[in-house]
Amino acid sequence: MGAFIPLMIILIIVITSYTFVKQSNSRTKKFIYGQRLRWMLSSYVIVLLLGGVTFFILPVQDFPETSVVSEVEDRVTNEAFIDNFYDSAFEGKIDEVDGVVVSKHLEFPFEEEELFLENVTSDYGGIMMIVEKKEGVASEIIATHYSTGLYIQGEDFTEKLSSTEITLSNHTLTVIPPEQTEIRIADFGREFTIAQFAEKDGSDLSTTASLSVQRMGHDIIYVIVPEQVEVTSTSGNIHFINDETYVD
Amino acid sequence: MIIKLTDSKPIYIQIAEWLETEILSENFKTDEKIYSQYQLAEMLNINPATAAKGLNVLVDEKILYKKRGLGMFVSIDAKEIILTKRKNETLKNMVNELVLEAERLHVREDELFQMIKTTIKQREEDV
Amino acid sequence: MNVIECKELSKVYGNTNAIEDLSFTIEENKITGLIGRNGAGKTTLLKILAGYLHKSTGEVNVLTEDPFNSLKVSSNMIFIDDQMTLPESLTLLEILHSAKMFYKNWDMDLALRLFRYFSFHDNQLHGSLSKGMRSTFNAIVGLSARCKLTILDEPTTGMDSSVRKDFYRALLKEYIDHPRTIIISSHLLNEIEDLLEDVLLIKEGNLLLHKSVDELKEMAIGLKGKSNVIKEIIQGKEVFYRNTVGKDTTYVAVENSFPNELLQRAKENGIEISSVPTDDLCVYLTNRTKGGIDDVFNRN
Amino acid sequence: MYLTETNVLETTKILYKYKLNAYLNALSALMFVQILALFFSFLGVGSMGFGSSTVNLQVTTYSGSMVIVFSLMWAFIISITMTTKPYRNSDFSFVTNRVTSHLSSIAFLITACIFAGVTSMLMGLLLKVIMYFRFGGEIIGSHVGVTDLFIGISGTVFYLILLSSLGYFVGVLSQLHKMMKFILPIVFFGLLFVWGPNAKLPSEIVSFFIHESSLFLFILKVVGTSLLFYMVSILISNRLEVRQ
Repeated sequence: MGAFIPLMIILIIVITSYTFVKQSNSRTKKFIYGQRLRWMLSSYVIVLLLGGVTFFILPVQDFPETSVVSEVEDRVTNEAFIDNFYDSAFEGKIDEVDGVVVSKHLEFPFEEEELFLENVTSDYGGIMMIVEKKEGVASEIIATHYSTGLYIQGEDFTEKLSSTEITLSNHTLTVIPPEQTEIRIADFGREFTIAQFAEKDGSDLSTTASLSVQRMGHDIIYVIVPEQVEVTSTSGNIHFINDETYVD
Repeated sequence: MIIKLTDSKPIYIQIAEWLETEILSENFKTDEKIYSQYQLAEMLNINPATAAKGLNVLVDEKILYKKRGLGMFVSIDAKEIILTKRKNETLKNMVNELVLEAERLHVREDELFQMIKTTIKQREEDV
Repeated sequence: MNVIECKELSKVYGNTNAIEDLSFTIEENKITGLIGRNGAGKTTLLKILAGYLHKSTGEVNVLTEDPFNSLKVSSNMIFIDDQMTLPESLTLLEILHSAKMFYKNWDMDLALRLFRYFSFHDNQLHGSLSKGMRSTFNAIVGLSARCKLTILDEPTTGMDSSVRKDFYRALLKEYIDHPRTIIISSHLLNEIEDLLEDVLLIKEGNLLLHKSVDELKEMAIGLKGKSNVIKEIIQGKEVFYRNTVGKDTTYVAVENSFPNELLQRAKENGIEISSVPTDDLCVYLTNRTKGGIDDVFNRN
Repeated sequence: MYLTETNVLETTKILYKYKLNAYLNALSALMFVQILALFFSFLGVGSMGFGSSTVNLQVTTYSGSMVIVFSLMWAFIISITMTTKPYRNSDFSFVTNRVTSHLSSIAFLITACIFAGVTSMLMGLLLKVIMYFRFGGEIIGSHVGVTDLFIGISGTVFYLILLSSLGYFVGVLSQLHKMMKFILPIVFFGLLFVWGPNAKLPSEIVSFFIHESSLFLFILKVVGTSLLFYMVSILISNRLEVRQ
């Protein structure tokens, strides 16, 4: 089916071009001619010119550019960062990572001896939880939502992300992942006739921008619980550090 | 239209005859300028060359004379020439026809004369 | 000066000869009628003269040049017929203004007066005109262009008789005021006969005659009478048409080269003498057989 | 009537002026095609998606490229149309010979291509303005400066001229003989078939133009090629009859 669409388009163009300009001796009715035609074309040009002027007035010239950083270089640094994000988390040193985003930080007073963890998964999957039993923490549970944030083309879109819902009731800590955030972004591509001759990156005829999406959507819920509290759970995707007693 | 262009006679002859009649009825007097070929063409809706031919017939018969660059004019003897010509040709032809027709209808000579005399008398009485 | 000179001009389409060995010249400032039946090659001839079509063999000169691809011929010639293609998106008024750019002798005043007289509207489109109106409009363009050579190919197609009369009158007046060489083609002579100076009669691509209208009028004579008498008189003469009416009466259209006395005698022998209308003569000349349609039904 | 004098240049100028008026509807076809392309461009010329459990990111690329491609097709078709009988006959209703008819048509086509080049680039900007308001400024992409715009316009105009000269050539070829209308597509598709999808020649021809990153050299290539197409068109049709 998809293959027919270009054919259809070509057909449409052929037919319209032809019907507009066809000449014949037969008696035909024309609606657009003479003064009316000239008016129509002039208004068309005026609308286009206004569009052009508006374009240069709009602050669109400040948007982050695609292909500023080379894609490969970009991906390497990106992957290194994400690896570091997880590695540090498992080592309990996540707060030492540069550039990590704290989306939510909650402290719950907790006097109980048992804690039940519930990690809810949404349609799009769940969030990784890391639980650390810490000495010297008494009567409170600290839950922090760390994320890598959202950087597209170096621009910070973190604000767009909604945070995880974390609640403590009785002795159950519930983590509910947020509704998946829909982000729609327009990428203004250069027309191929500019791309081919512009100095920046030569003959690039691809229609899709070489877009670098950095540090997107990596989240960890880091939970610190007092050492003496016994933690149980039936949910998956929960990791413990400093706790050998935990049983699934 | 003064001239019946559907007549089978060539148009230039019809024009010449019409101009002769005009001269005879003194619509054009001696030394008066007659219509140019273009005036005639316009008036009669005919090709100017045809009109010129009609005028030239009259020039050849010395009814009209040309003045270079000015046009054609009625000559002094115009009327006389026309009258003579008509007598000699037209009337003669008509008489010819009359006699022929009379023969076909078996009209005798004295009968024919009688008819002519009667016609002349009637016209005189009318006048 | 000769505006048009053709020498043994032929045009072949595939296996058929549209025009064969035509030789004639047309002098400056004459109105010539090109007469012939449908398919006689009139349009082909005119289009060769206009430089639209190639000749196959022979020679053709218009304004002393081969008209094909000649800018000189094109700028001094206008070809009008009902097939004239004009841009669909131009209004009639715009077309007149366009034509003005092309023709240096163009008379806009005349064009507009005729335009109004024939009640055209400024914003009408050429494509929306009826056949007759279209012919009228094309004719206006043809007259107003005041070209040295004006070719009108069946210009009155679709016009009603009053418009036709007006057009012929306009043509004549324009010609008197601004003489030029005009060729009008038609399959009928009677309507345009008075307008013409010369007649060019063609039949099946061949030239039958090229004479002045007056010569054409005097070319033939009609004789009607007893068949045997007629037969005797016309011996050795070219007979254009022969028709037997009733038991023993024959009508012939025959070449007019009788001495006056002979005609006189014929009259005395009961032969009716008449002139042959040019229109009829053309029909006789262009008929495929001497007897015309009757021959088709004549199985003896 | 006296004889008038004229020459090729003067007649071409008059015919050119005449065609600008008479064939203005070619531009209304362009307008229609470009507006159609604008609507297609609303869908984006490319898009990519990223998803994780928390984010669904859709990046849609918008550019006037489709408007340009549509305009290129228009240029091709219009140029073919200009060589067809009614158009040639229309010239011959007034003063012309074959050379002036061709030259004025070509001049008209080049003018139309310039118009199409400018409008299709402006249409690209208009598209972006519309998208700006639709996306509330959440935009990434490549900057288009005034210089870029002029580069783009020149590039587009010459691409259009290239396509138009090709169309003109194809049109003239198909006018040579009735059979050409059948022969040309057969030859074209036949060659495609014989060459196969990985043939070198066609892709080399295409890359001769699309991989030329210097605008100056590109313009030289296009001017050379279209001159060739136009000249051959004039030469082979100089003996063609009109109004048959």
